[in-house]
Parts: sequence; C-alpha cells; structure tokens
Amino acid sequence: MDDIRTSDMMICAMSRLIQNGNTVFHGVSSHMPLIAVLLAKRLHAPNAVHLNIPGGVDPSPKKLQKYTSAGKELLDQSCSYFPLAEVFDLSMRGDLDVAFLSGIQFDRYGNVNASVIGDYHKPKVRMPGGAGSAVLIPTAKRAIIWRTKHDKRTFVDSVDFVTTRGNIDRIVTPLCVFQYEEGRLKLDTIHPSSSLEEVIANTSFPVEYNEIRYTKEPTKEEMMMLRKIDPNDYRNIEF
Amino acid sequence: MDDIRTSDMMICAMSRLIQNGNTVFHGVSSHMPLIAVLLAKRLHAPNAVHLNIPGGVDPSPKKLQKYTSAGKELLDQSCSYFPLAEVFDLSMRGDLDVAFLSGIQFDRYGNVNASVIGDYHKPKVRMPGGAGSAVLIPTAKRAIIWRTKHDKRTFVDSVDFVTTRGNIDRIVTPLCVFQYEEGRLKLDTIHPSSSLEEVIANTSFPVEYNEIRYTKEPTKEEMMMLRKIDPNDYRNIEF
Amino acid sequence: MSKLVTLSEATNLIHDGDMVAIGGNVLHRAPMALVREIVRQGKRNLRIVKTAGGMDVDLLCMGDCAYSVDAGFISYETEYSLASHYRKAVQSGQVIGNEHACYTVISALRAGSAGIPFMPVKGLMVSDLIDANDYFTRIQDPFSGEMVTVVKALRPEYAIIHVQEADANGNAYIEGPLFDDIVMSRASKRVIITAEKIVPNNKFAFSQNKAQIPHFMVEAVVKVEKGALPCSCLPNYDIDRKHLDYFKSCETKEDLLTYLESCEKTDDRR
Amino acid sequence: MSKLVTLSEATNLIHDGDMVAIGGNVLHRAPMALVREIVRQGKRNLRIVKTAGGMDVDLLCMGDCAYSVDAGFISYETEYSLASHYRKAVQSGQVIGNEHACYTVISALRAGSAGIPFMPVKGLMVSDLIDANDYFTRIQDPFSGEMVTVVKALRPEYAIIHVQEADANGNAYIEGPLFDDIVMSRASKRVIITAEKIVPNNKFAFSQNKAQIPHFMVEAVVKVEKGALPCSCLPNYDIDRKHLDYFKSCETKEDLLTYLESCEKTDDRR
Repeated sequence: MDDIRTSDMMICAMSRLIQNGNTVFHGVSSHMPLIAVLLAKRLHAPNAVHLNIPGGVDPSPKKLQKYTSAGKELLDQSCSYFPLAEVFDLSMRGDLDVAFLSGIQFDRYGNVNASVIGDYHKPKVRMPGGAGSAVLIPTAKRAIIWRTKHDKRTFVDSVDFVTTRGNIDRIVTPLCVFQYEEGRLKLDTIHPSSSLEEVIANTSFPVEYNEIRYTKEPTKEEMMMLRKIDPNDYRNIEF
Repeated sequence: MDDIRTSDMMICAMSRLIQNGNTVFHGVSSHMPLIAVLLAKRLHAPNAVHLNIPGGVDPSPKKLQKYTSAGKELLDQSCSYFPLAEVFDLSMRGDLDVAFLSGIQFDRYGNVNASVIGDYHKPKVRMPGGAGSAVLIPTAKRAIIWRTKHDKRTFVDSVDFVTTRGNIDRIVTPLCVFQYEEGRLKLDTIHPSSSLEEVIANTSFPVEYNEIRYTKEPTKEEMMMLRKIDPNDYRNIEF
Repeated sequence: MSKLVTLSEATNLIHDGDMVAIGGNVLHRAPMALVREIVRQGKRNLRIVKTAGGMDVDLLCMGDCAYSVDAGFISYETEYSLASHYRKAVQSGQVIGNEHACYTVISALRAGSAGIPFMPVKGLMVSDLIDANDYFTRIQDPFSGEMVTVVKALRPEYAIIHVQEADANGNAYIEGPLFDDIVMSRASKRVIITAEKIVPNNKFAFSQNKAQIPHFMVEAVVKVEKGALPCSCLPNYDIDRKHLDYFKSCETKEDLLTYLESCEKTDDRR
Repeated sequence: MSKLVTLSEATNLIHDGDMVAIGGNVLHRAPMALVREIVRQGKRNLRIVKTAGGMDVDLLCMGDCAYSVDAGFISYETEYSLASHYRKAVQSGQVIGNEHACYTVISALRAGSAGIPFMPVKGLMVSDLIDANDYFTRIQDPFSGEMVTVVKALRPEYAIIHVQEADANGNAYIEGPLFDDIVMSRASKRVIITAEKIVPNNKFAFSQNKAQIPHFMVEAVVKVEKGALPCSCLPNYDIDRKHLDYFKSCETKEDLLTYLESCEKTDDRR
C-alpha cells in the first residue's frame, strides 16, 4: 500500500464517482479531474461525455499538456464543439451530471469559499477566483470537489466568504472523501493510507460519519491505465 | 416616364436611402429591399454591409431565387457568417443602421400594425406576423418601411393593433415616400407617376408636407443595373 | 448505443400536448417528413414554436395537431403567399396564435437554454403585443430603475431538426445556414434528428466540420433522404415546386389524407 | 478602406479609463503584443474584462494600467501558479478585483451584446458575491414570483483579440477554440484585432472557414506574428517556456521595462 500515491488514490476515487453516460465537466487548473474523466471513460464509464473549456466533446488527446487542462488538445478527434459557455448553460438548465470544482475553505454546513482569505474588499489573500464554482456547484446534478490540502485551515469552522453553499456531492481530499448529507459534510470513506484519527486531527469541525468505511485502493487495472493515459505523470502536479 | 414601373421606382427610392458604410438588414418576403441593397452596393454605397437571415455578410449571390429572399444563395462568397439572431442583437445594441420592414396598417402618428385586422384574440384577418418589426423598428437607426399598397385601408386614421410605434425613418409606397418627423408622418416626396391629389385620395389621415417635392425617377444607370442584378424581374413580384 | 430508429418510432416519442420547436426557416430545411408523420399519427394539442414557419406549421394546423403556435412569422413568403390553414385555424379560434417578434422567440429560447425564467428584450418598447400576451410583461431594471420588457422562457419538450448529416450516436451536422436550430436544440429537453445521410460514427472526429448538435442531446436519429421536401435542403436539393403546388391545392381532410399517402414512400415510413 | 495599422497606432485608440475585454483564455491566444504595448504607452485606469485570465491581466496590473478587473479566474494554471502582480494589486487595494463566476462574465457580455441592462443567472443562488458586489442583485421573476439573481450588463469600449488570420478589411478568423471571444466582440463597442497573418481580402469568401468576427465590427487590424507569445496560439505555436519563466522572474519596475524592451522586436513595434 505504501506505493500508492495520494494523487493516484484521489484520481481513482474521483473517477469512480463518474457513472456511465454522465455528462462530466472540468475546467482550468484541473489535471486531476481531467485524468479522472479519461480514466473513467477507458474503464467503467465508456459512454461518459467529457466536456471541457476548449469545447471538444469526448476528445482523444494525443498528448496531455503539463501547463494546462484547457488546451487545444481537448479538441482532438472530438465529434462536436461544445465550449465553456455552452457547458455552463447545460448546467444552468439542469442537464449537467457531474462538475469537478475546487475551493479553498469548506465548513461542515457545505459552505464553499473559493474567493478570498480575509475581507472581500480588503483581502488578506486574493485567490485566483472560483471560476465556475459559484454557478456550477448549485446547478450540477453532482458537484464533486477535489482539494489537495486537508488541514484545519481548509476544513474550517466557518469560511471567510461564502462563494456558494450546498449541493455538494463529494469532497475528495488527500485523506478521505466527504459526502454532503442532510445539510452537513459527513465522512464517506477514509483512504487506506490515512485513518479516522488523522482526518479528525486535520479537520476543524467535528467529523461525523454513519459508519467507518475505507476507500477502495486503486486496482492494478486502474494504475496501468493511469500510466497509459498520463505517462508524464501530470496527475501528480498538485503535490 | 410611362415605362417606369412602380416596383422600379420604389426600389430606387429605397436604394438611395442606403448610405455608404451602412449596415443594412432585410428579412423574408423581401425581394424589393434585397434588390435595393444589391443596387446600392453596385452604385452609390459600395461599402454598405448587406445583412440577411441566412447570415452571409455581403454575399454575391450568383442567382436570386423567386420564392425566397432568405435562401442559401445569400451565403455565397460572403466573408463572414452573421445570421438573424446576431443581426437582431446588433440592432438591439444600437449598431444597425438600416432595417427594411413592412406592415399592413399605418397611421399619421407612426403606429405600425403588422399583426392582425380586427381583434387580436379573435382576428378577422390573421397576418403572417410582424417578423422583426416590433423589435427592429424601435432600435434600428433608420427603419425603412415599404408597402406595395397605398390605399385608405393601409394608411388609416387608427390602426387596429399597435405592433410598434415611432422611430420610422421613411415609408415607401407606390405613390410616395412618407417621412416621420416631429411625431407625425409627413409627405417627403411624391413619385413622378403620382400626384398630391392621388396621395390625398388614398390616405385616410390628413396628408401633411413641408413642401411639394417629387421622387427622382430611376436613372438609366439604375435601370441598367437593376436589370443586371435581377434579370428575371423578381423585383416586380409583389405587383 | 445506436439511436437510429424509424420515422414512426421517432414520432411516437412525442406526446399530445408537448411543446415542439421546429428547425429550419420558412421553406428551408424544415423537417417535413417528421411533420407529416406527426399528422399521420394524429398528435393533438402540440404547442408549436418556430421563429419563422411556413408549410410545416400550415400542415400541422390543417391536421388539427396544434393547440398553439408561438412564432414571429408564418407564411410561404411572397411567391407562394399565405399559410391559409394556419390563418383559418387562428381566425376560427381553433389554434392560439401567440404572436412574437422573431427575436422574442429567440430570446425566449435563449432563456430556456440558460435555465432562466425570462429574458429582457430591448426592442419591444411600445407595443400592444406586451399587454395582449401573457408571455410578455414589463419589469424594472434594478440598476437604472428604467422599465424593460421581458419575455417568458420557452423550454420545449422536443426540438425536431432536419440536417444533412448525422451519425448513429446522434451527432448532427448542418451545412449552410443554421437558422435558429442551435438555440432550439439547447432550449429543448430532447432533440429528434432527421438526416439526409447517416455517416460513420468517427466521421466528424476526423473532419474540420464538427457536429453542431452533440450526441448527448439527441434522443433519436432517423434517416430520411429528401426529408425536408417540398422545402429546400441545400446543397442537396432546392424546393419541389410540383409538390408545393399540390399541397397548396389541398383543402379538405380527404385531400390531406391523399397528400400524406402520396408521401409515404419518399418519407420511408416504416 | 484598409484597417491595417501599426501596433502603436492601434493601441493609441484605447483611452485611459476605457473598459477593455481581452480575448483568449488563461495562457491561450491572449493578445500579448497588444497588452505589452498598452503597458509601454502607460495607459491608466483600464477596466479589464476577461472570463479567465493569466499573464495578460498580471502584466496590466504590474504596469499600473488597471483600475479594475472583472473576471472569474486569474492565474497561470497549476504549473505556472498564481498571478502575483494581480494578487498584490488587489490585496493592496490598488486594483478593484470584481470577482465573477466565469459564467457571470459571459452573461454580462451577452446582456451587453443584446442591448439589455442585465441578465438573469440561474446558478448564482446563495452567495456572498451577490451582496458584496454592486453588479449583482436579486429581483423577482414576474412570471413565477420567485427571486432570481441578475448581473449587470458589460459593454466594453474595446475588445482586443488575437487571431490566426485576418484580412485588411477587418474580417477575423480564429482557428480552434473560440473561448469567449465571439461574445466579447459583439458586446464591445469596437474591436481591435491582432493577427498572425494578413490574408487577401477575398480569402474567406472562397473558403469554408468564414470569419467569425465580421469586418464592420472591427476598427483596426495589426499584423503581429507571434503576437500571443509567450501564450500559445495553436496550431501556430505553443507556449514559450523561457519567455514565461523570464516574465515570472520580473519583480521591479525596472525588470518590467527591460522585459518590455526585450519584446520590442518580436512585437514589431513601430
């Protein structure tokens, strides 16, 4: 188990949340979801529909780029052109199944901050901006958040700014997967490399759960396919 | 003068209202404006921009169609694609110079009826509909209306239904050209084939004018070019 | 995962009372074979949406299929004159003629496409259309305080669109003028495509010409060569004047049945 | 009627205080040569609009050209990390960071394009963004009575867009992803095009690839080969990593001047 990296674990967890036939969107700075979508399509969800910013529907990128998850390669061999504005519209009218988004602070009530640390008008830290979060999290059928930091400054008692609230399906972290249920974040699964104690120690708010379950570790098949899709290991770029 | 047809007179009058560099739109059932635009571009307004429903900007149609002024030939040899919805937007944001539109009833106050004769919900006669009139007449810099009937049922005391009101630049009829000025329709020019008496006899409301002027009859150059642009005489289709 | 079905199977998907947006413009690229099959199957109370319609809407009115028509213009253009069945149906009160400016149909579809309940429309200022129709009203712009007219969103159950090429997955490619078909496909909950030609599933992947309607929006694809006739579907074919003249001469229900039968073979009805 | 001008002439058209929308997306097809010339000419108080920006916005902040930035995202993506000049400028209060969801920028531009004062936005429901920013507010849907968030229209003075091909009349053709450049070109009062290549005036007329930005919207066209560098402009070129690394290492005003000078030749500044 020691050789399973956090990035691989997270990507597999994200990938498995994609169901066959789902329309799935990811944006910029999103190598992990990009690779998760490509993985899902090669394995359990061949008919998932890959949507992205450049607008290629179900592209077959010959080669991923290290510096971008919104490059022209995401038009390669796509049958139709359906760019960002159209994906947003799709979500707004209730027809986007899965959106992958990020954020910087989360509290137990499903508040998401993707905007600023400190005061909005006099920010201590101005983040890049929530991109699609404020409109996609409320409208996607399932909004899946990934965040490569799991600490008490990320999972906070109270967010500095509410970019959006609620309608989170899952939050995938280096330690675990949270699920949003009955208006609160609850532990869904703990990654095998972590433990309940570690999750609790790194989360400001009380960690709730219905039962203790562990994330299934990446299978050999998943790892083989990951290496094939991403031979240059861009999936580890956030670590 | 006897050999000048009303259609030719009207088209030349419409054509001359187009200034060089103007963006100009016409819709369906609009052979006369279509030919007026093509004429203007060949003569005094080479840089007028011809916009239409299929979306070809400045097309060079190889051959006009008798049955339609919105056919694929209006894409021929155009440099860009700018279809109906975009033309509407252009007008809405105040950047369309000239729109050619029609209607079925007009009163002296610039009310235009392009919708129904009789009651809207129980119409005596349901017309095809105003197409763009209701939104283009108020927003185009100059809305030019042509109507091939000039009688007391067309130029009425009071329209049955106000599809839109005001912001008319000109109304071109078989007898004359009206101009909208200070909130009222006034006689701009009388076609040489007609007379003040004839206009008055065929208009329900009092005919106002600042001075009696006559429309310049089609020049030889205009007539030659008209025959070249429209060898099959579709310009006379409404007569 | 092929979405290829017969014309009658595709038409079966549409229910009485559905709102149906029809692609094409006046006599161009209307999905006439599908419209004929709707009439044959005797659909009722359809709420028709079209920017500028012609024979499609006229035929649906003649066939007693329409409850209402939301459109900016219904006619055959100048040469072929007025849509007499539509006209009579509205005048008799049998069909509700919801008059729009063509643009307000587009605006309402844009609203449907963006999941919003209404769309402001700049141009509709002084007009009896606003008070006469419950889908228009005026509200205050919260930023300037000025009044602005808005149109209610349209979200049809189906868009029916005829294209030159589609693949079995549902990717559909239109050549030439798109008219308002793209926004219709987005605003509608489901799309039915009739296509002149079914192309291999990877064709658009390796072509510069990408499908404008992606497969995941499309519920059914029907191969109907000449599926727009007597309307044009250029560059494949122009209007069929004989066919149009024949239909324009039809007046009675009997005429209509004979007309529909005469098209069964070319419509590839199965 | 040629609209071909030099880079400095085109940039001269932009006035201090103008609202300027920038084409491209993050590190892709941004009009970097023009952005550099804006900095060289010392434009001030520009109100920048971009869906998702990167070095373009960072450079304008470093050059003290920006009064405000309306955007959904400003960063260089993961590998090249954050836009530090933008960040510092917003944190110090020197630049107003008007945070949008990328979609609300698009919605505001759509409103500008359609001449309407605002656009309803479905997705923005519960968010501090609404109360914190005067360009968002809630109004009542007059049809259902429900509350809906709206965003105020954006109508920039200029859109600046880099394309692969343009003709001297101003017709501009983008190959590959269009990003939000088309709606930007429509919403803006005037468009400045920089182009990799100037093609003959009749090229698009005889090509399947029609210009997406028609000439009558375009005020000036500048030929700048490699005009997007260090951003990508595929298929012509990908990002220039050395160039990006160099700019990312610039910290002081002096560094900035040296950087701008180092680009004068490739920017074809005249």
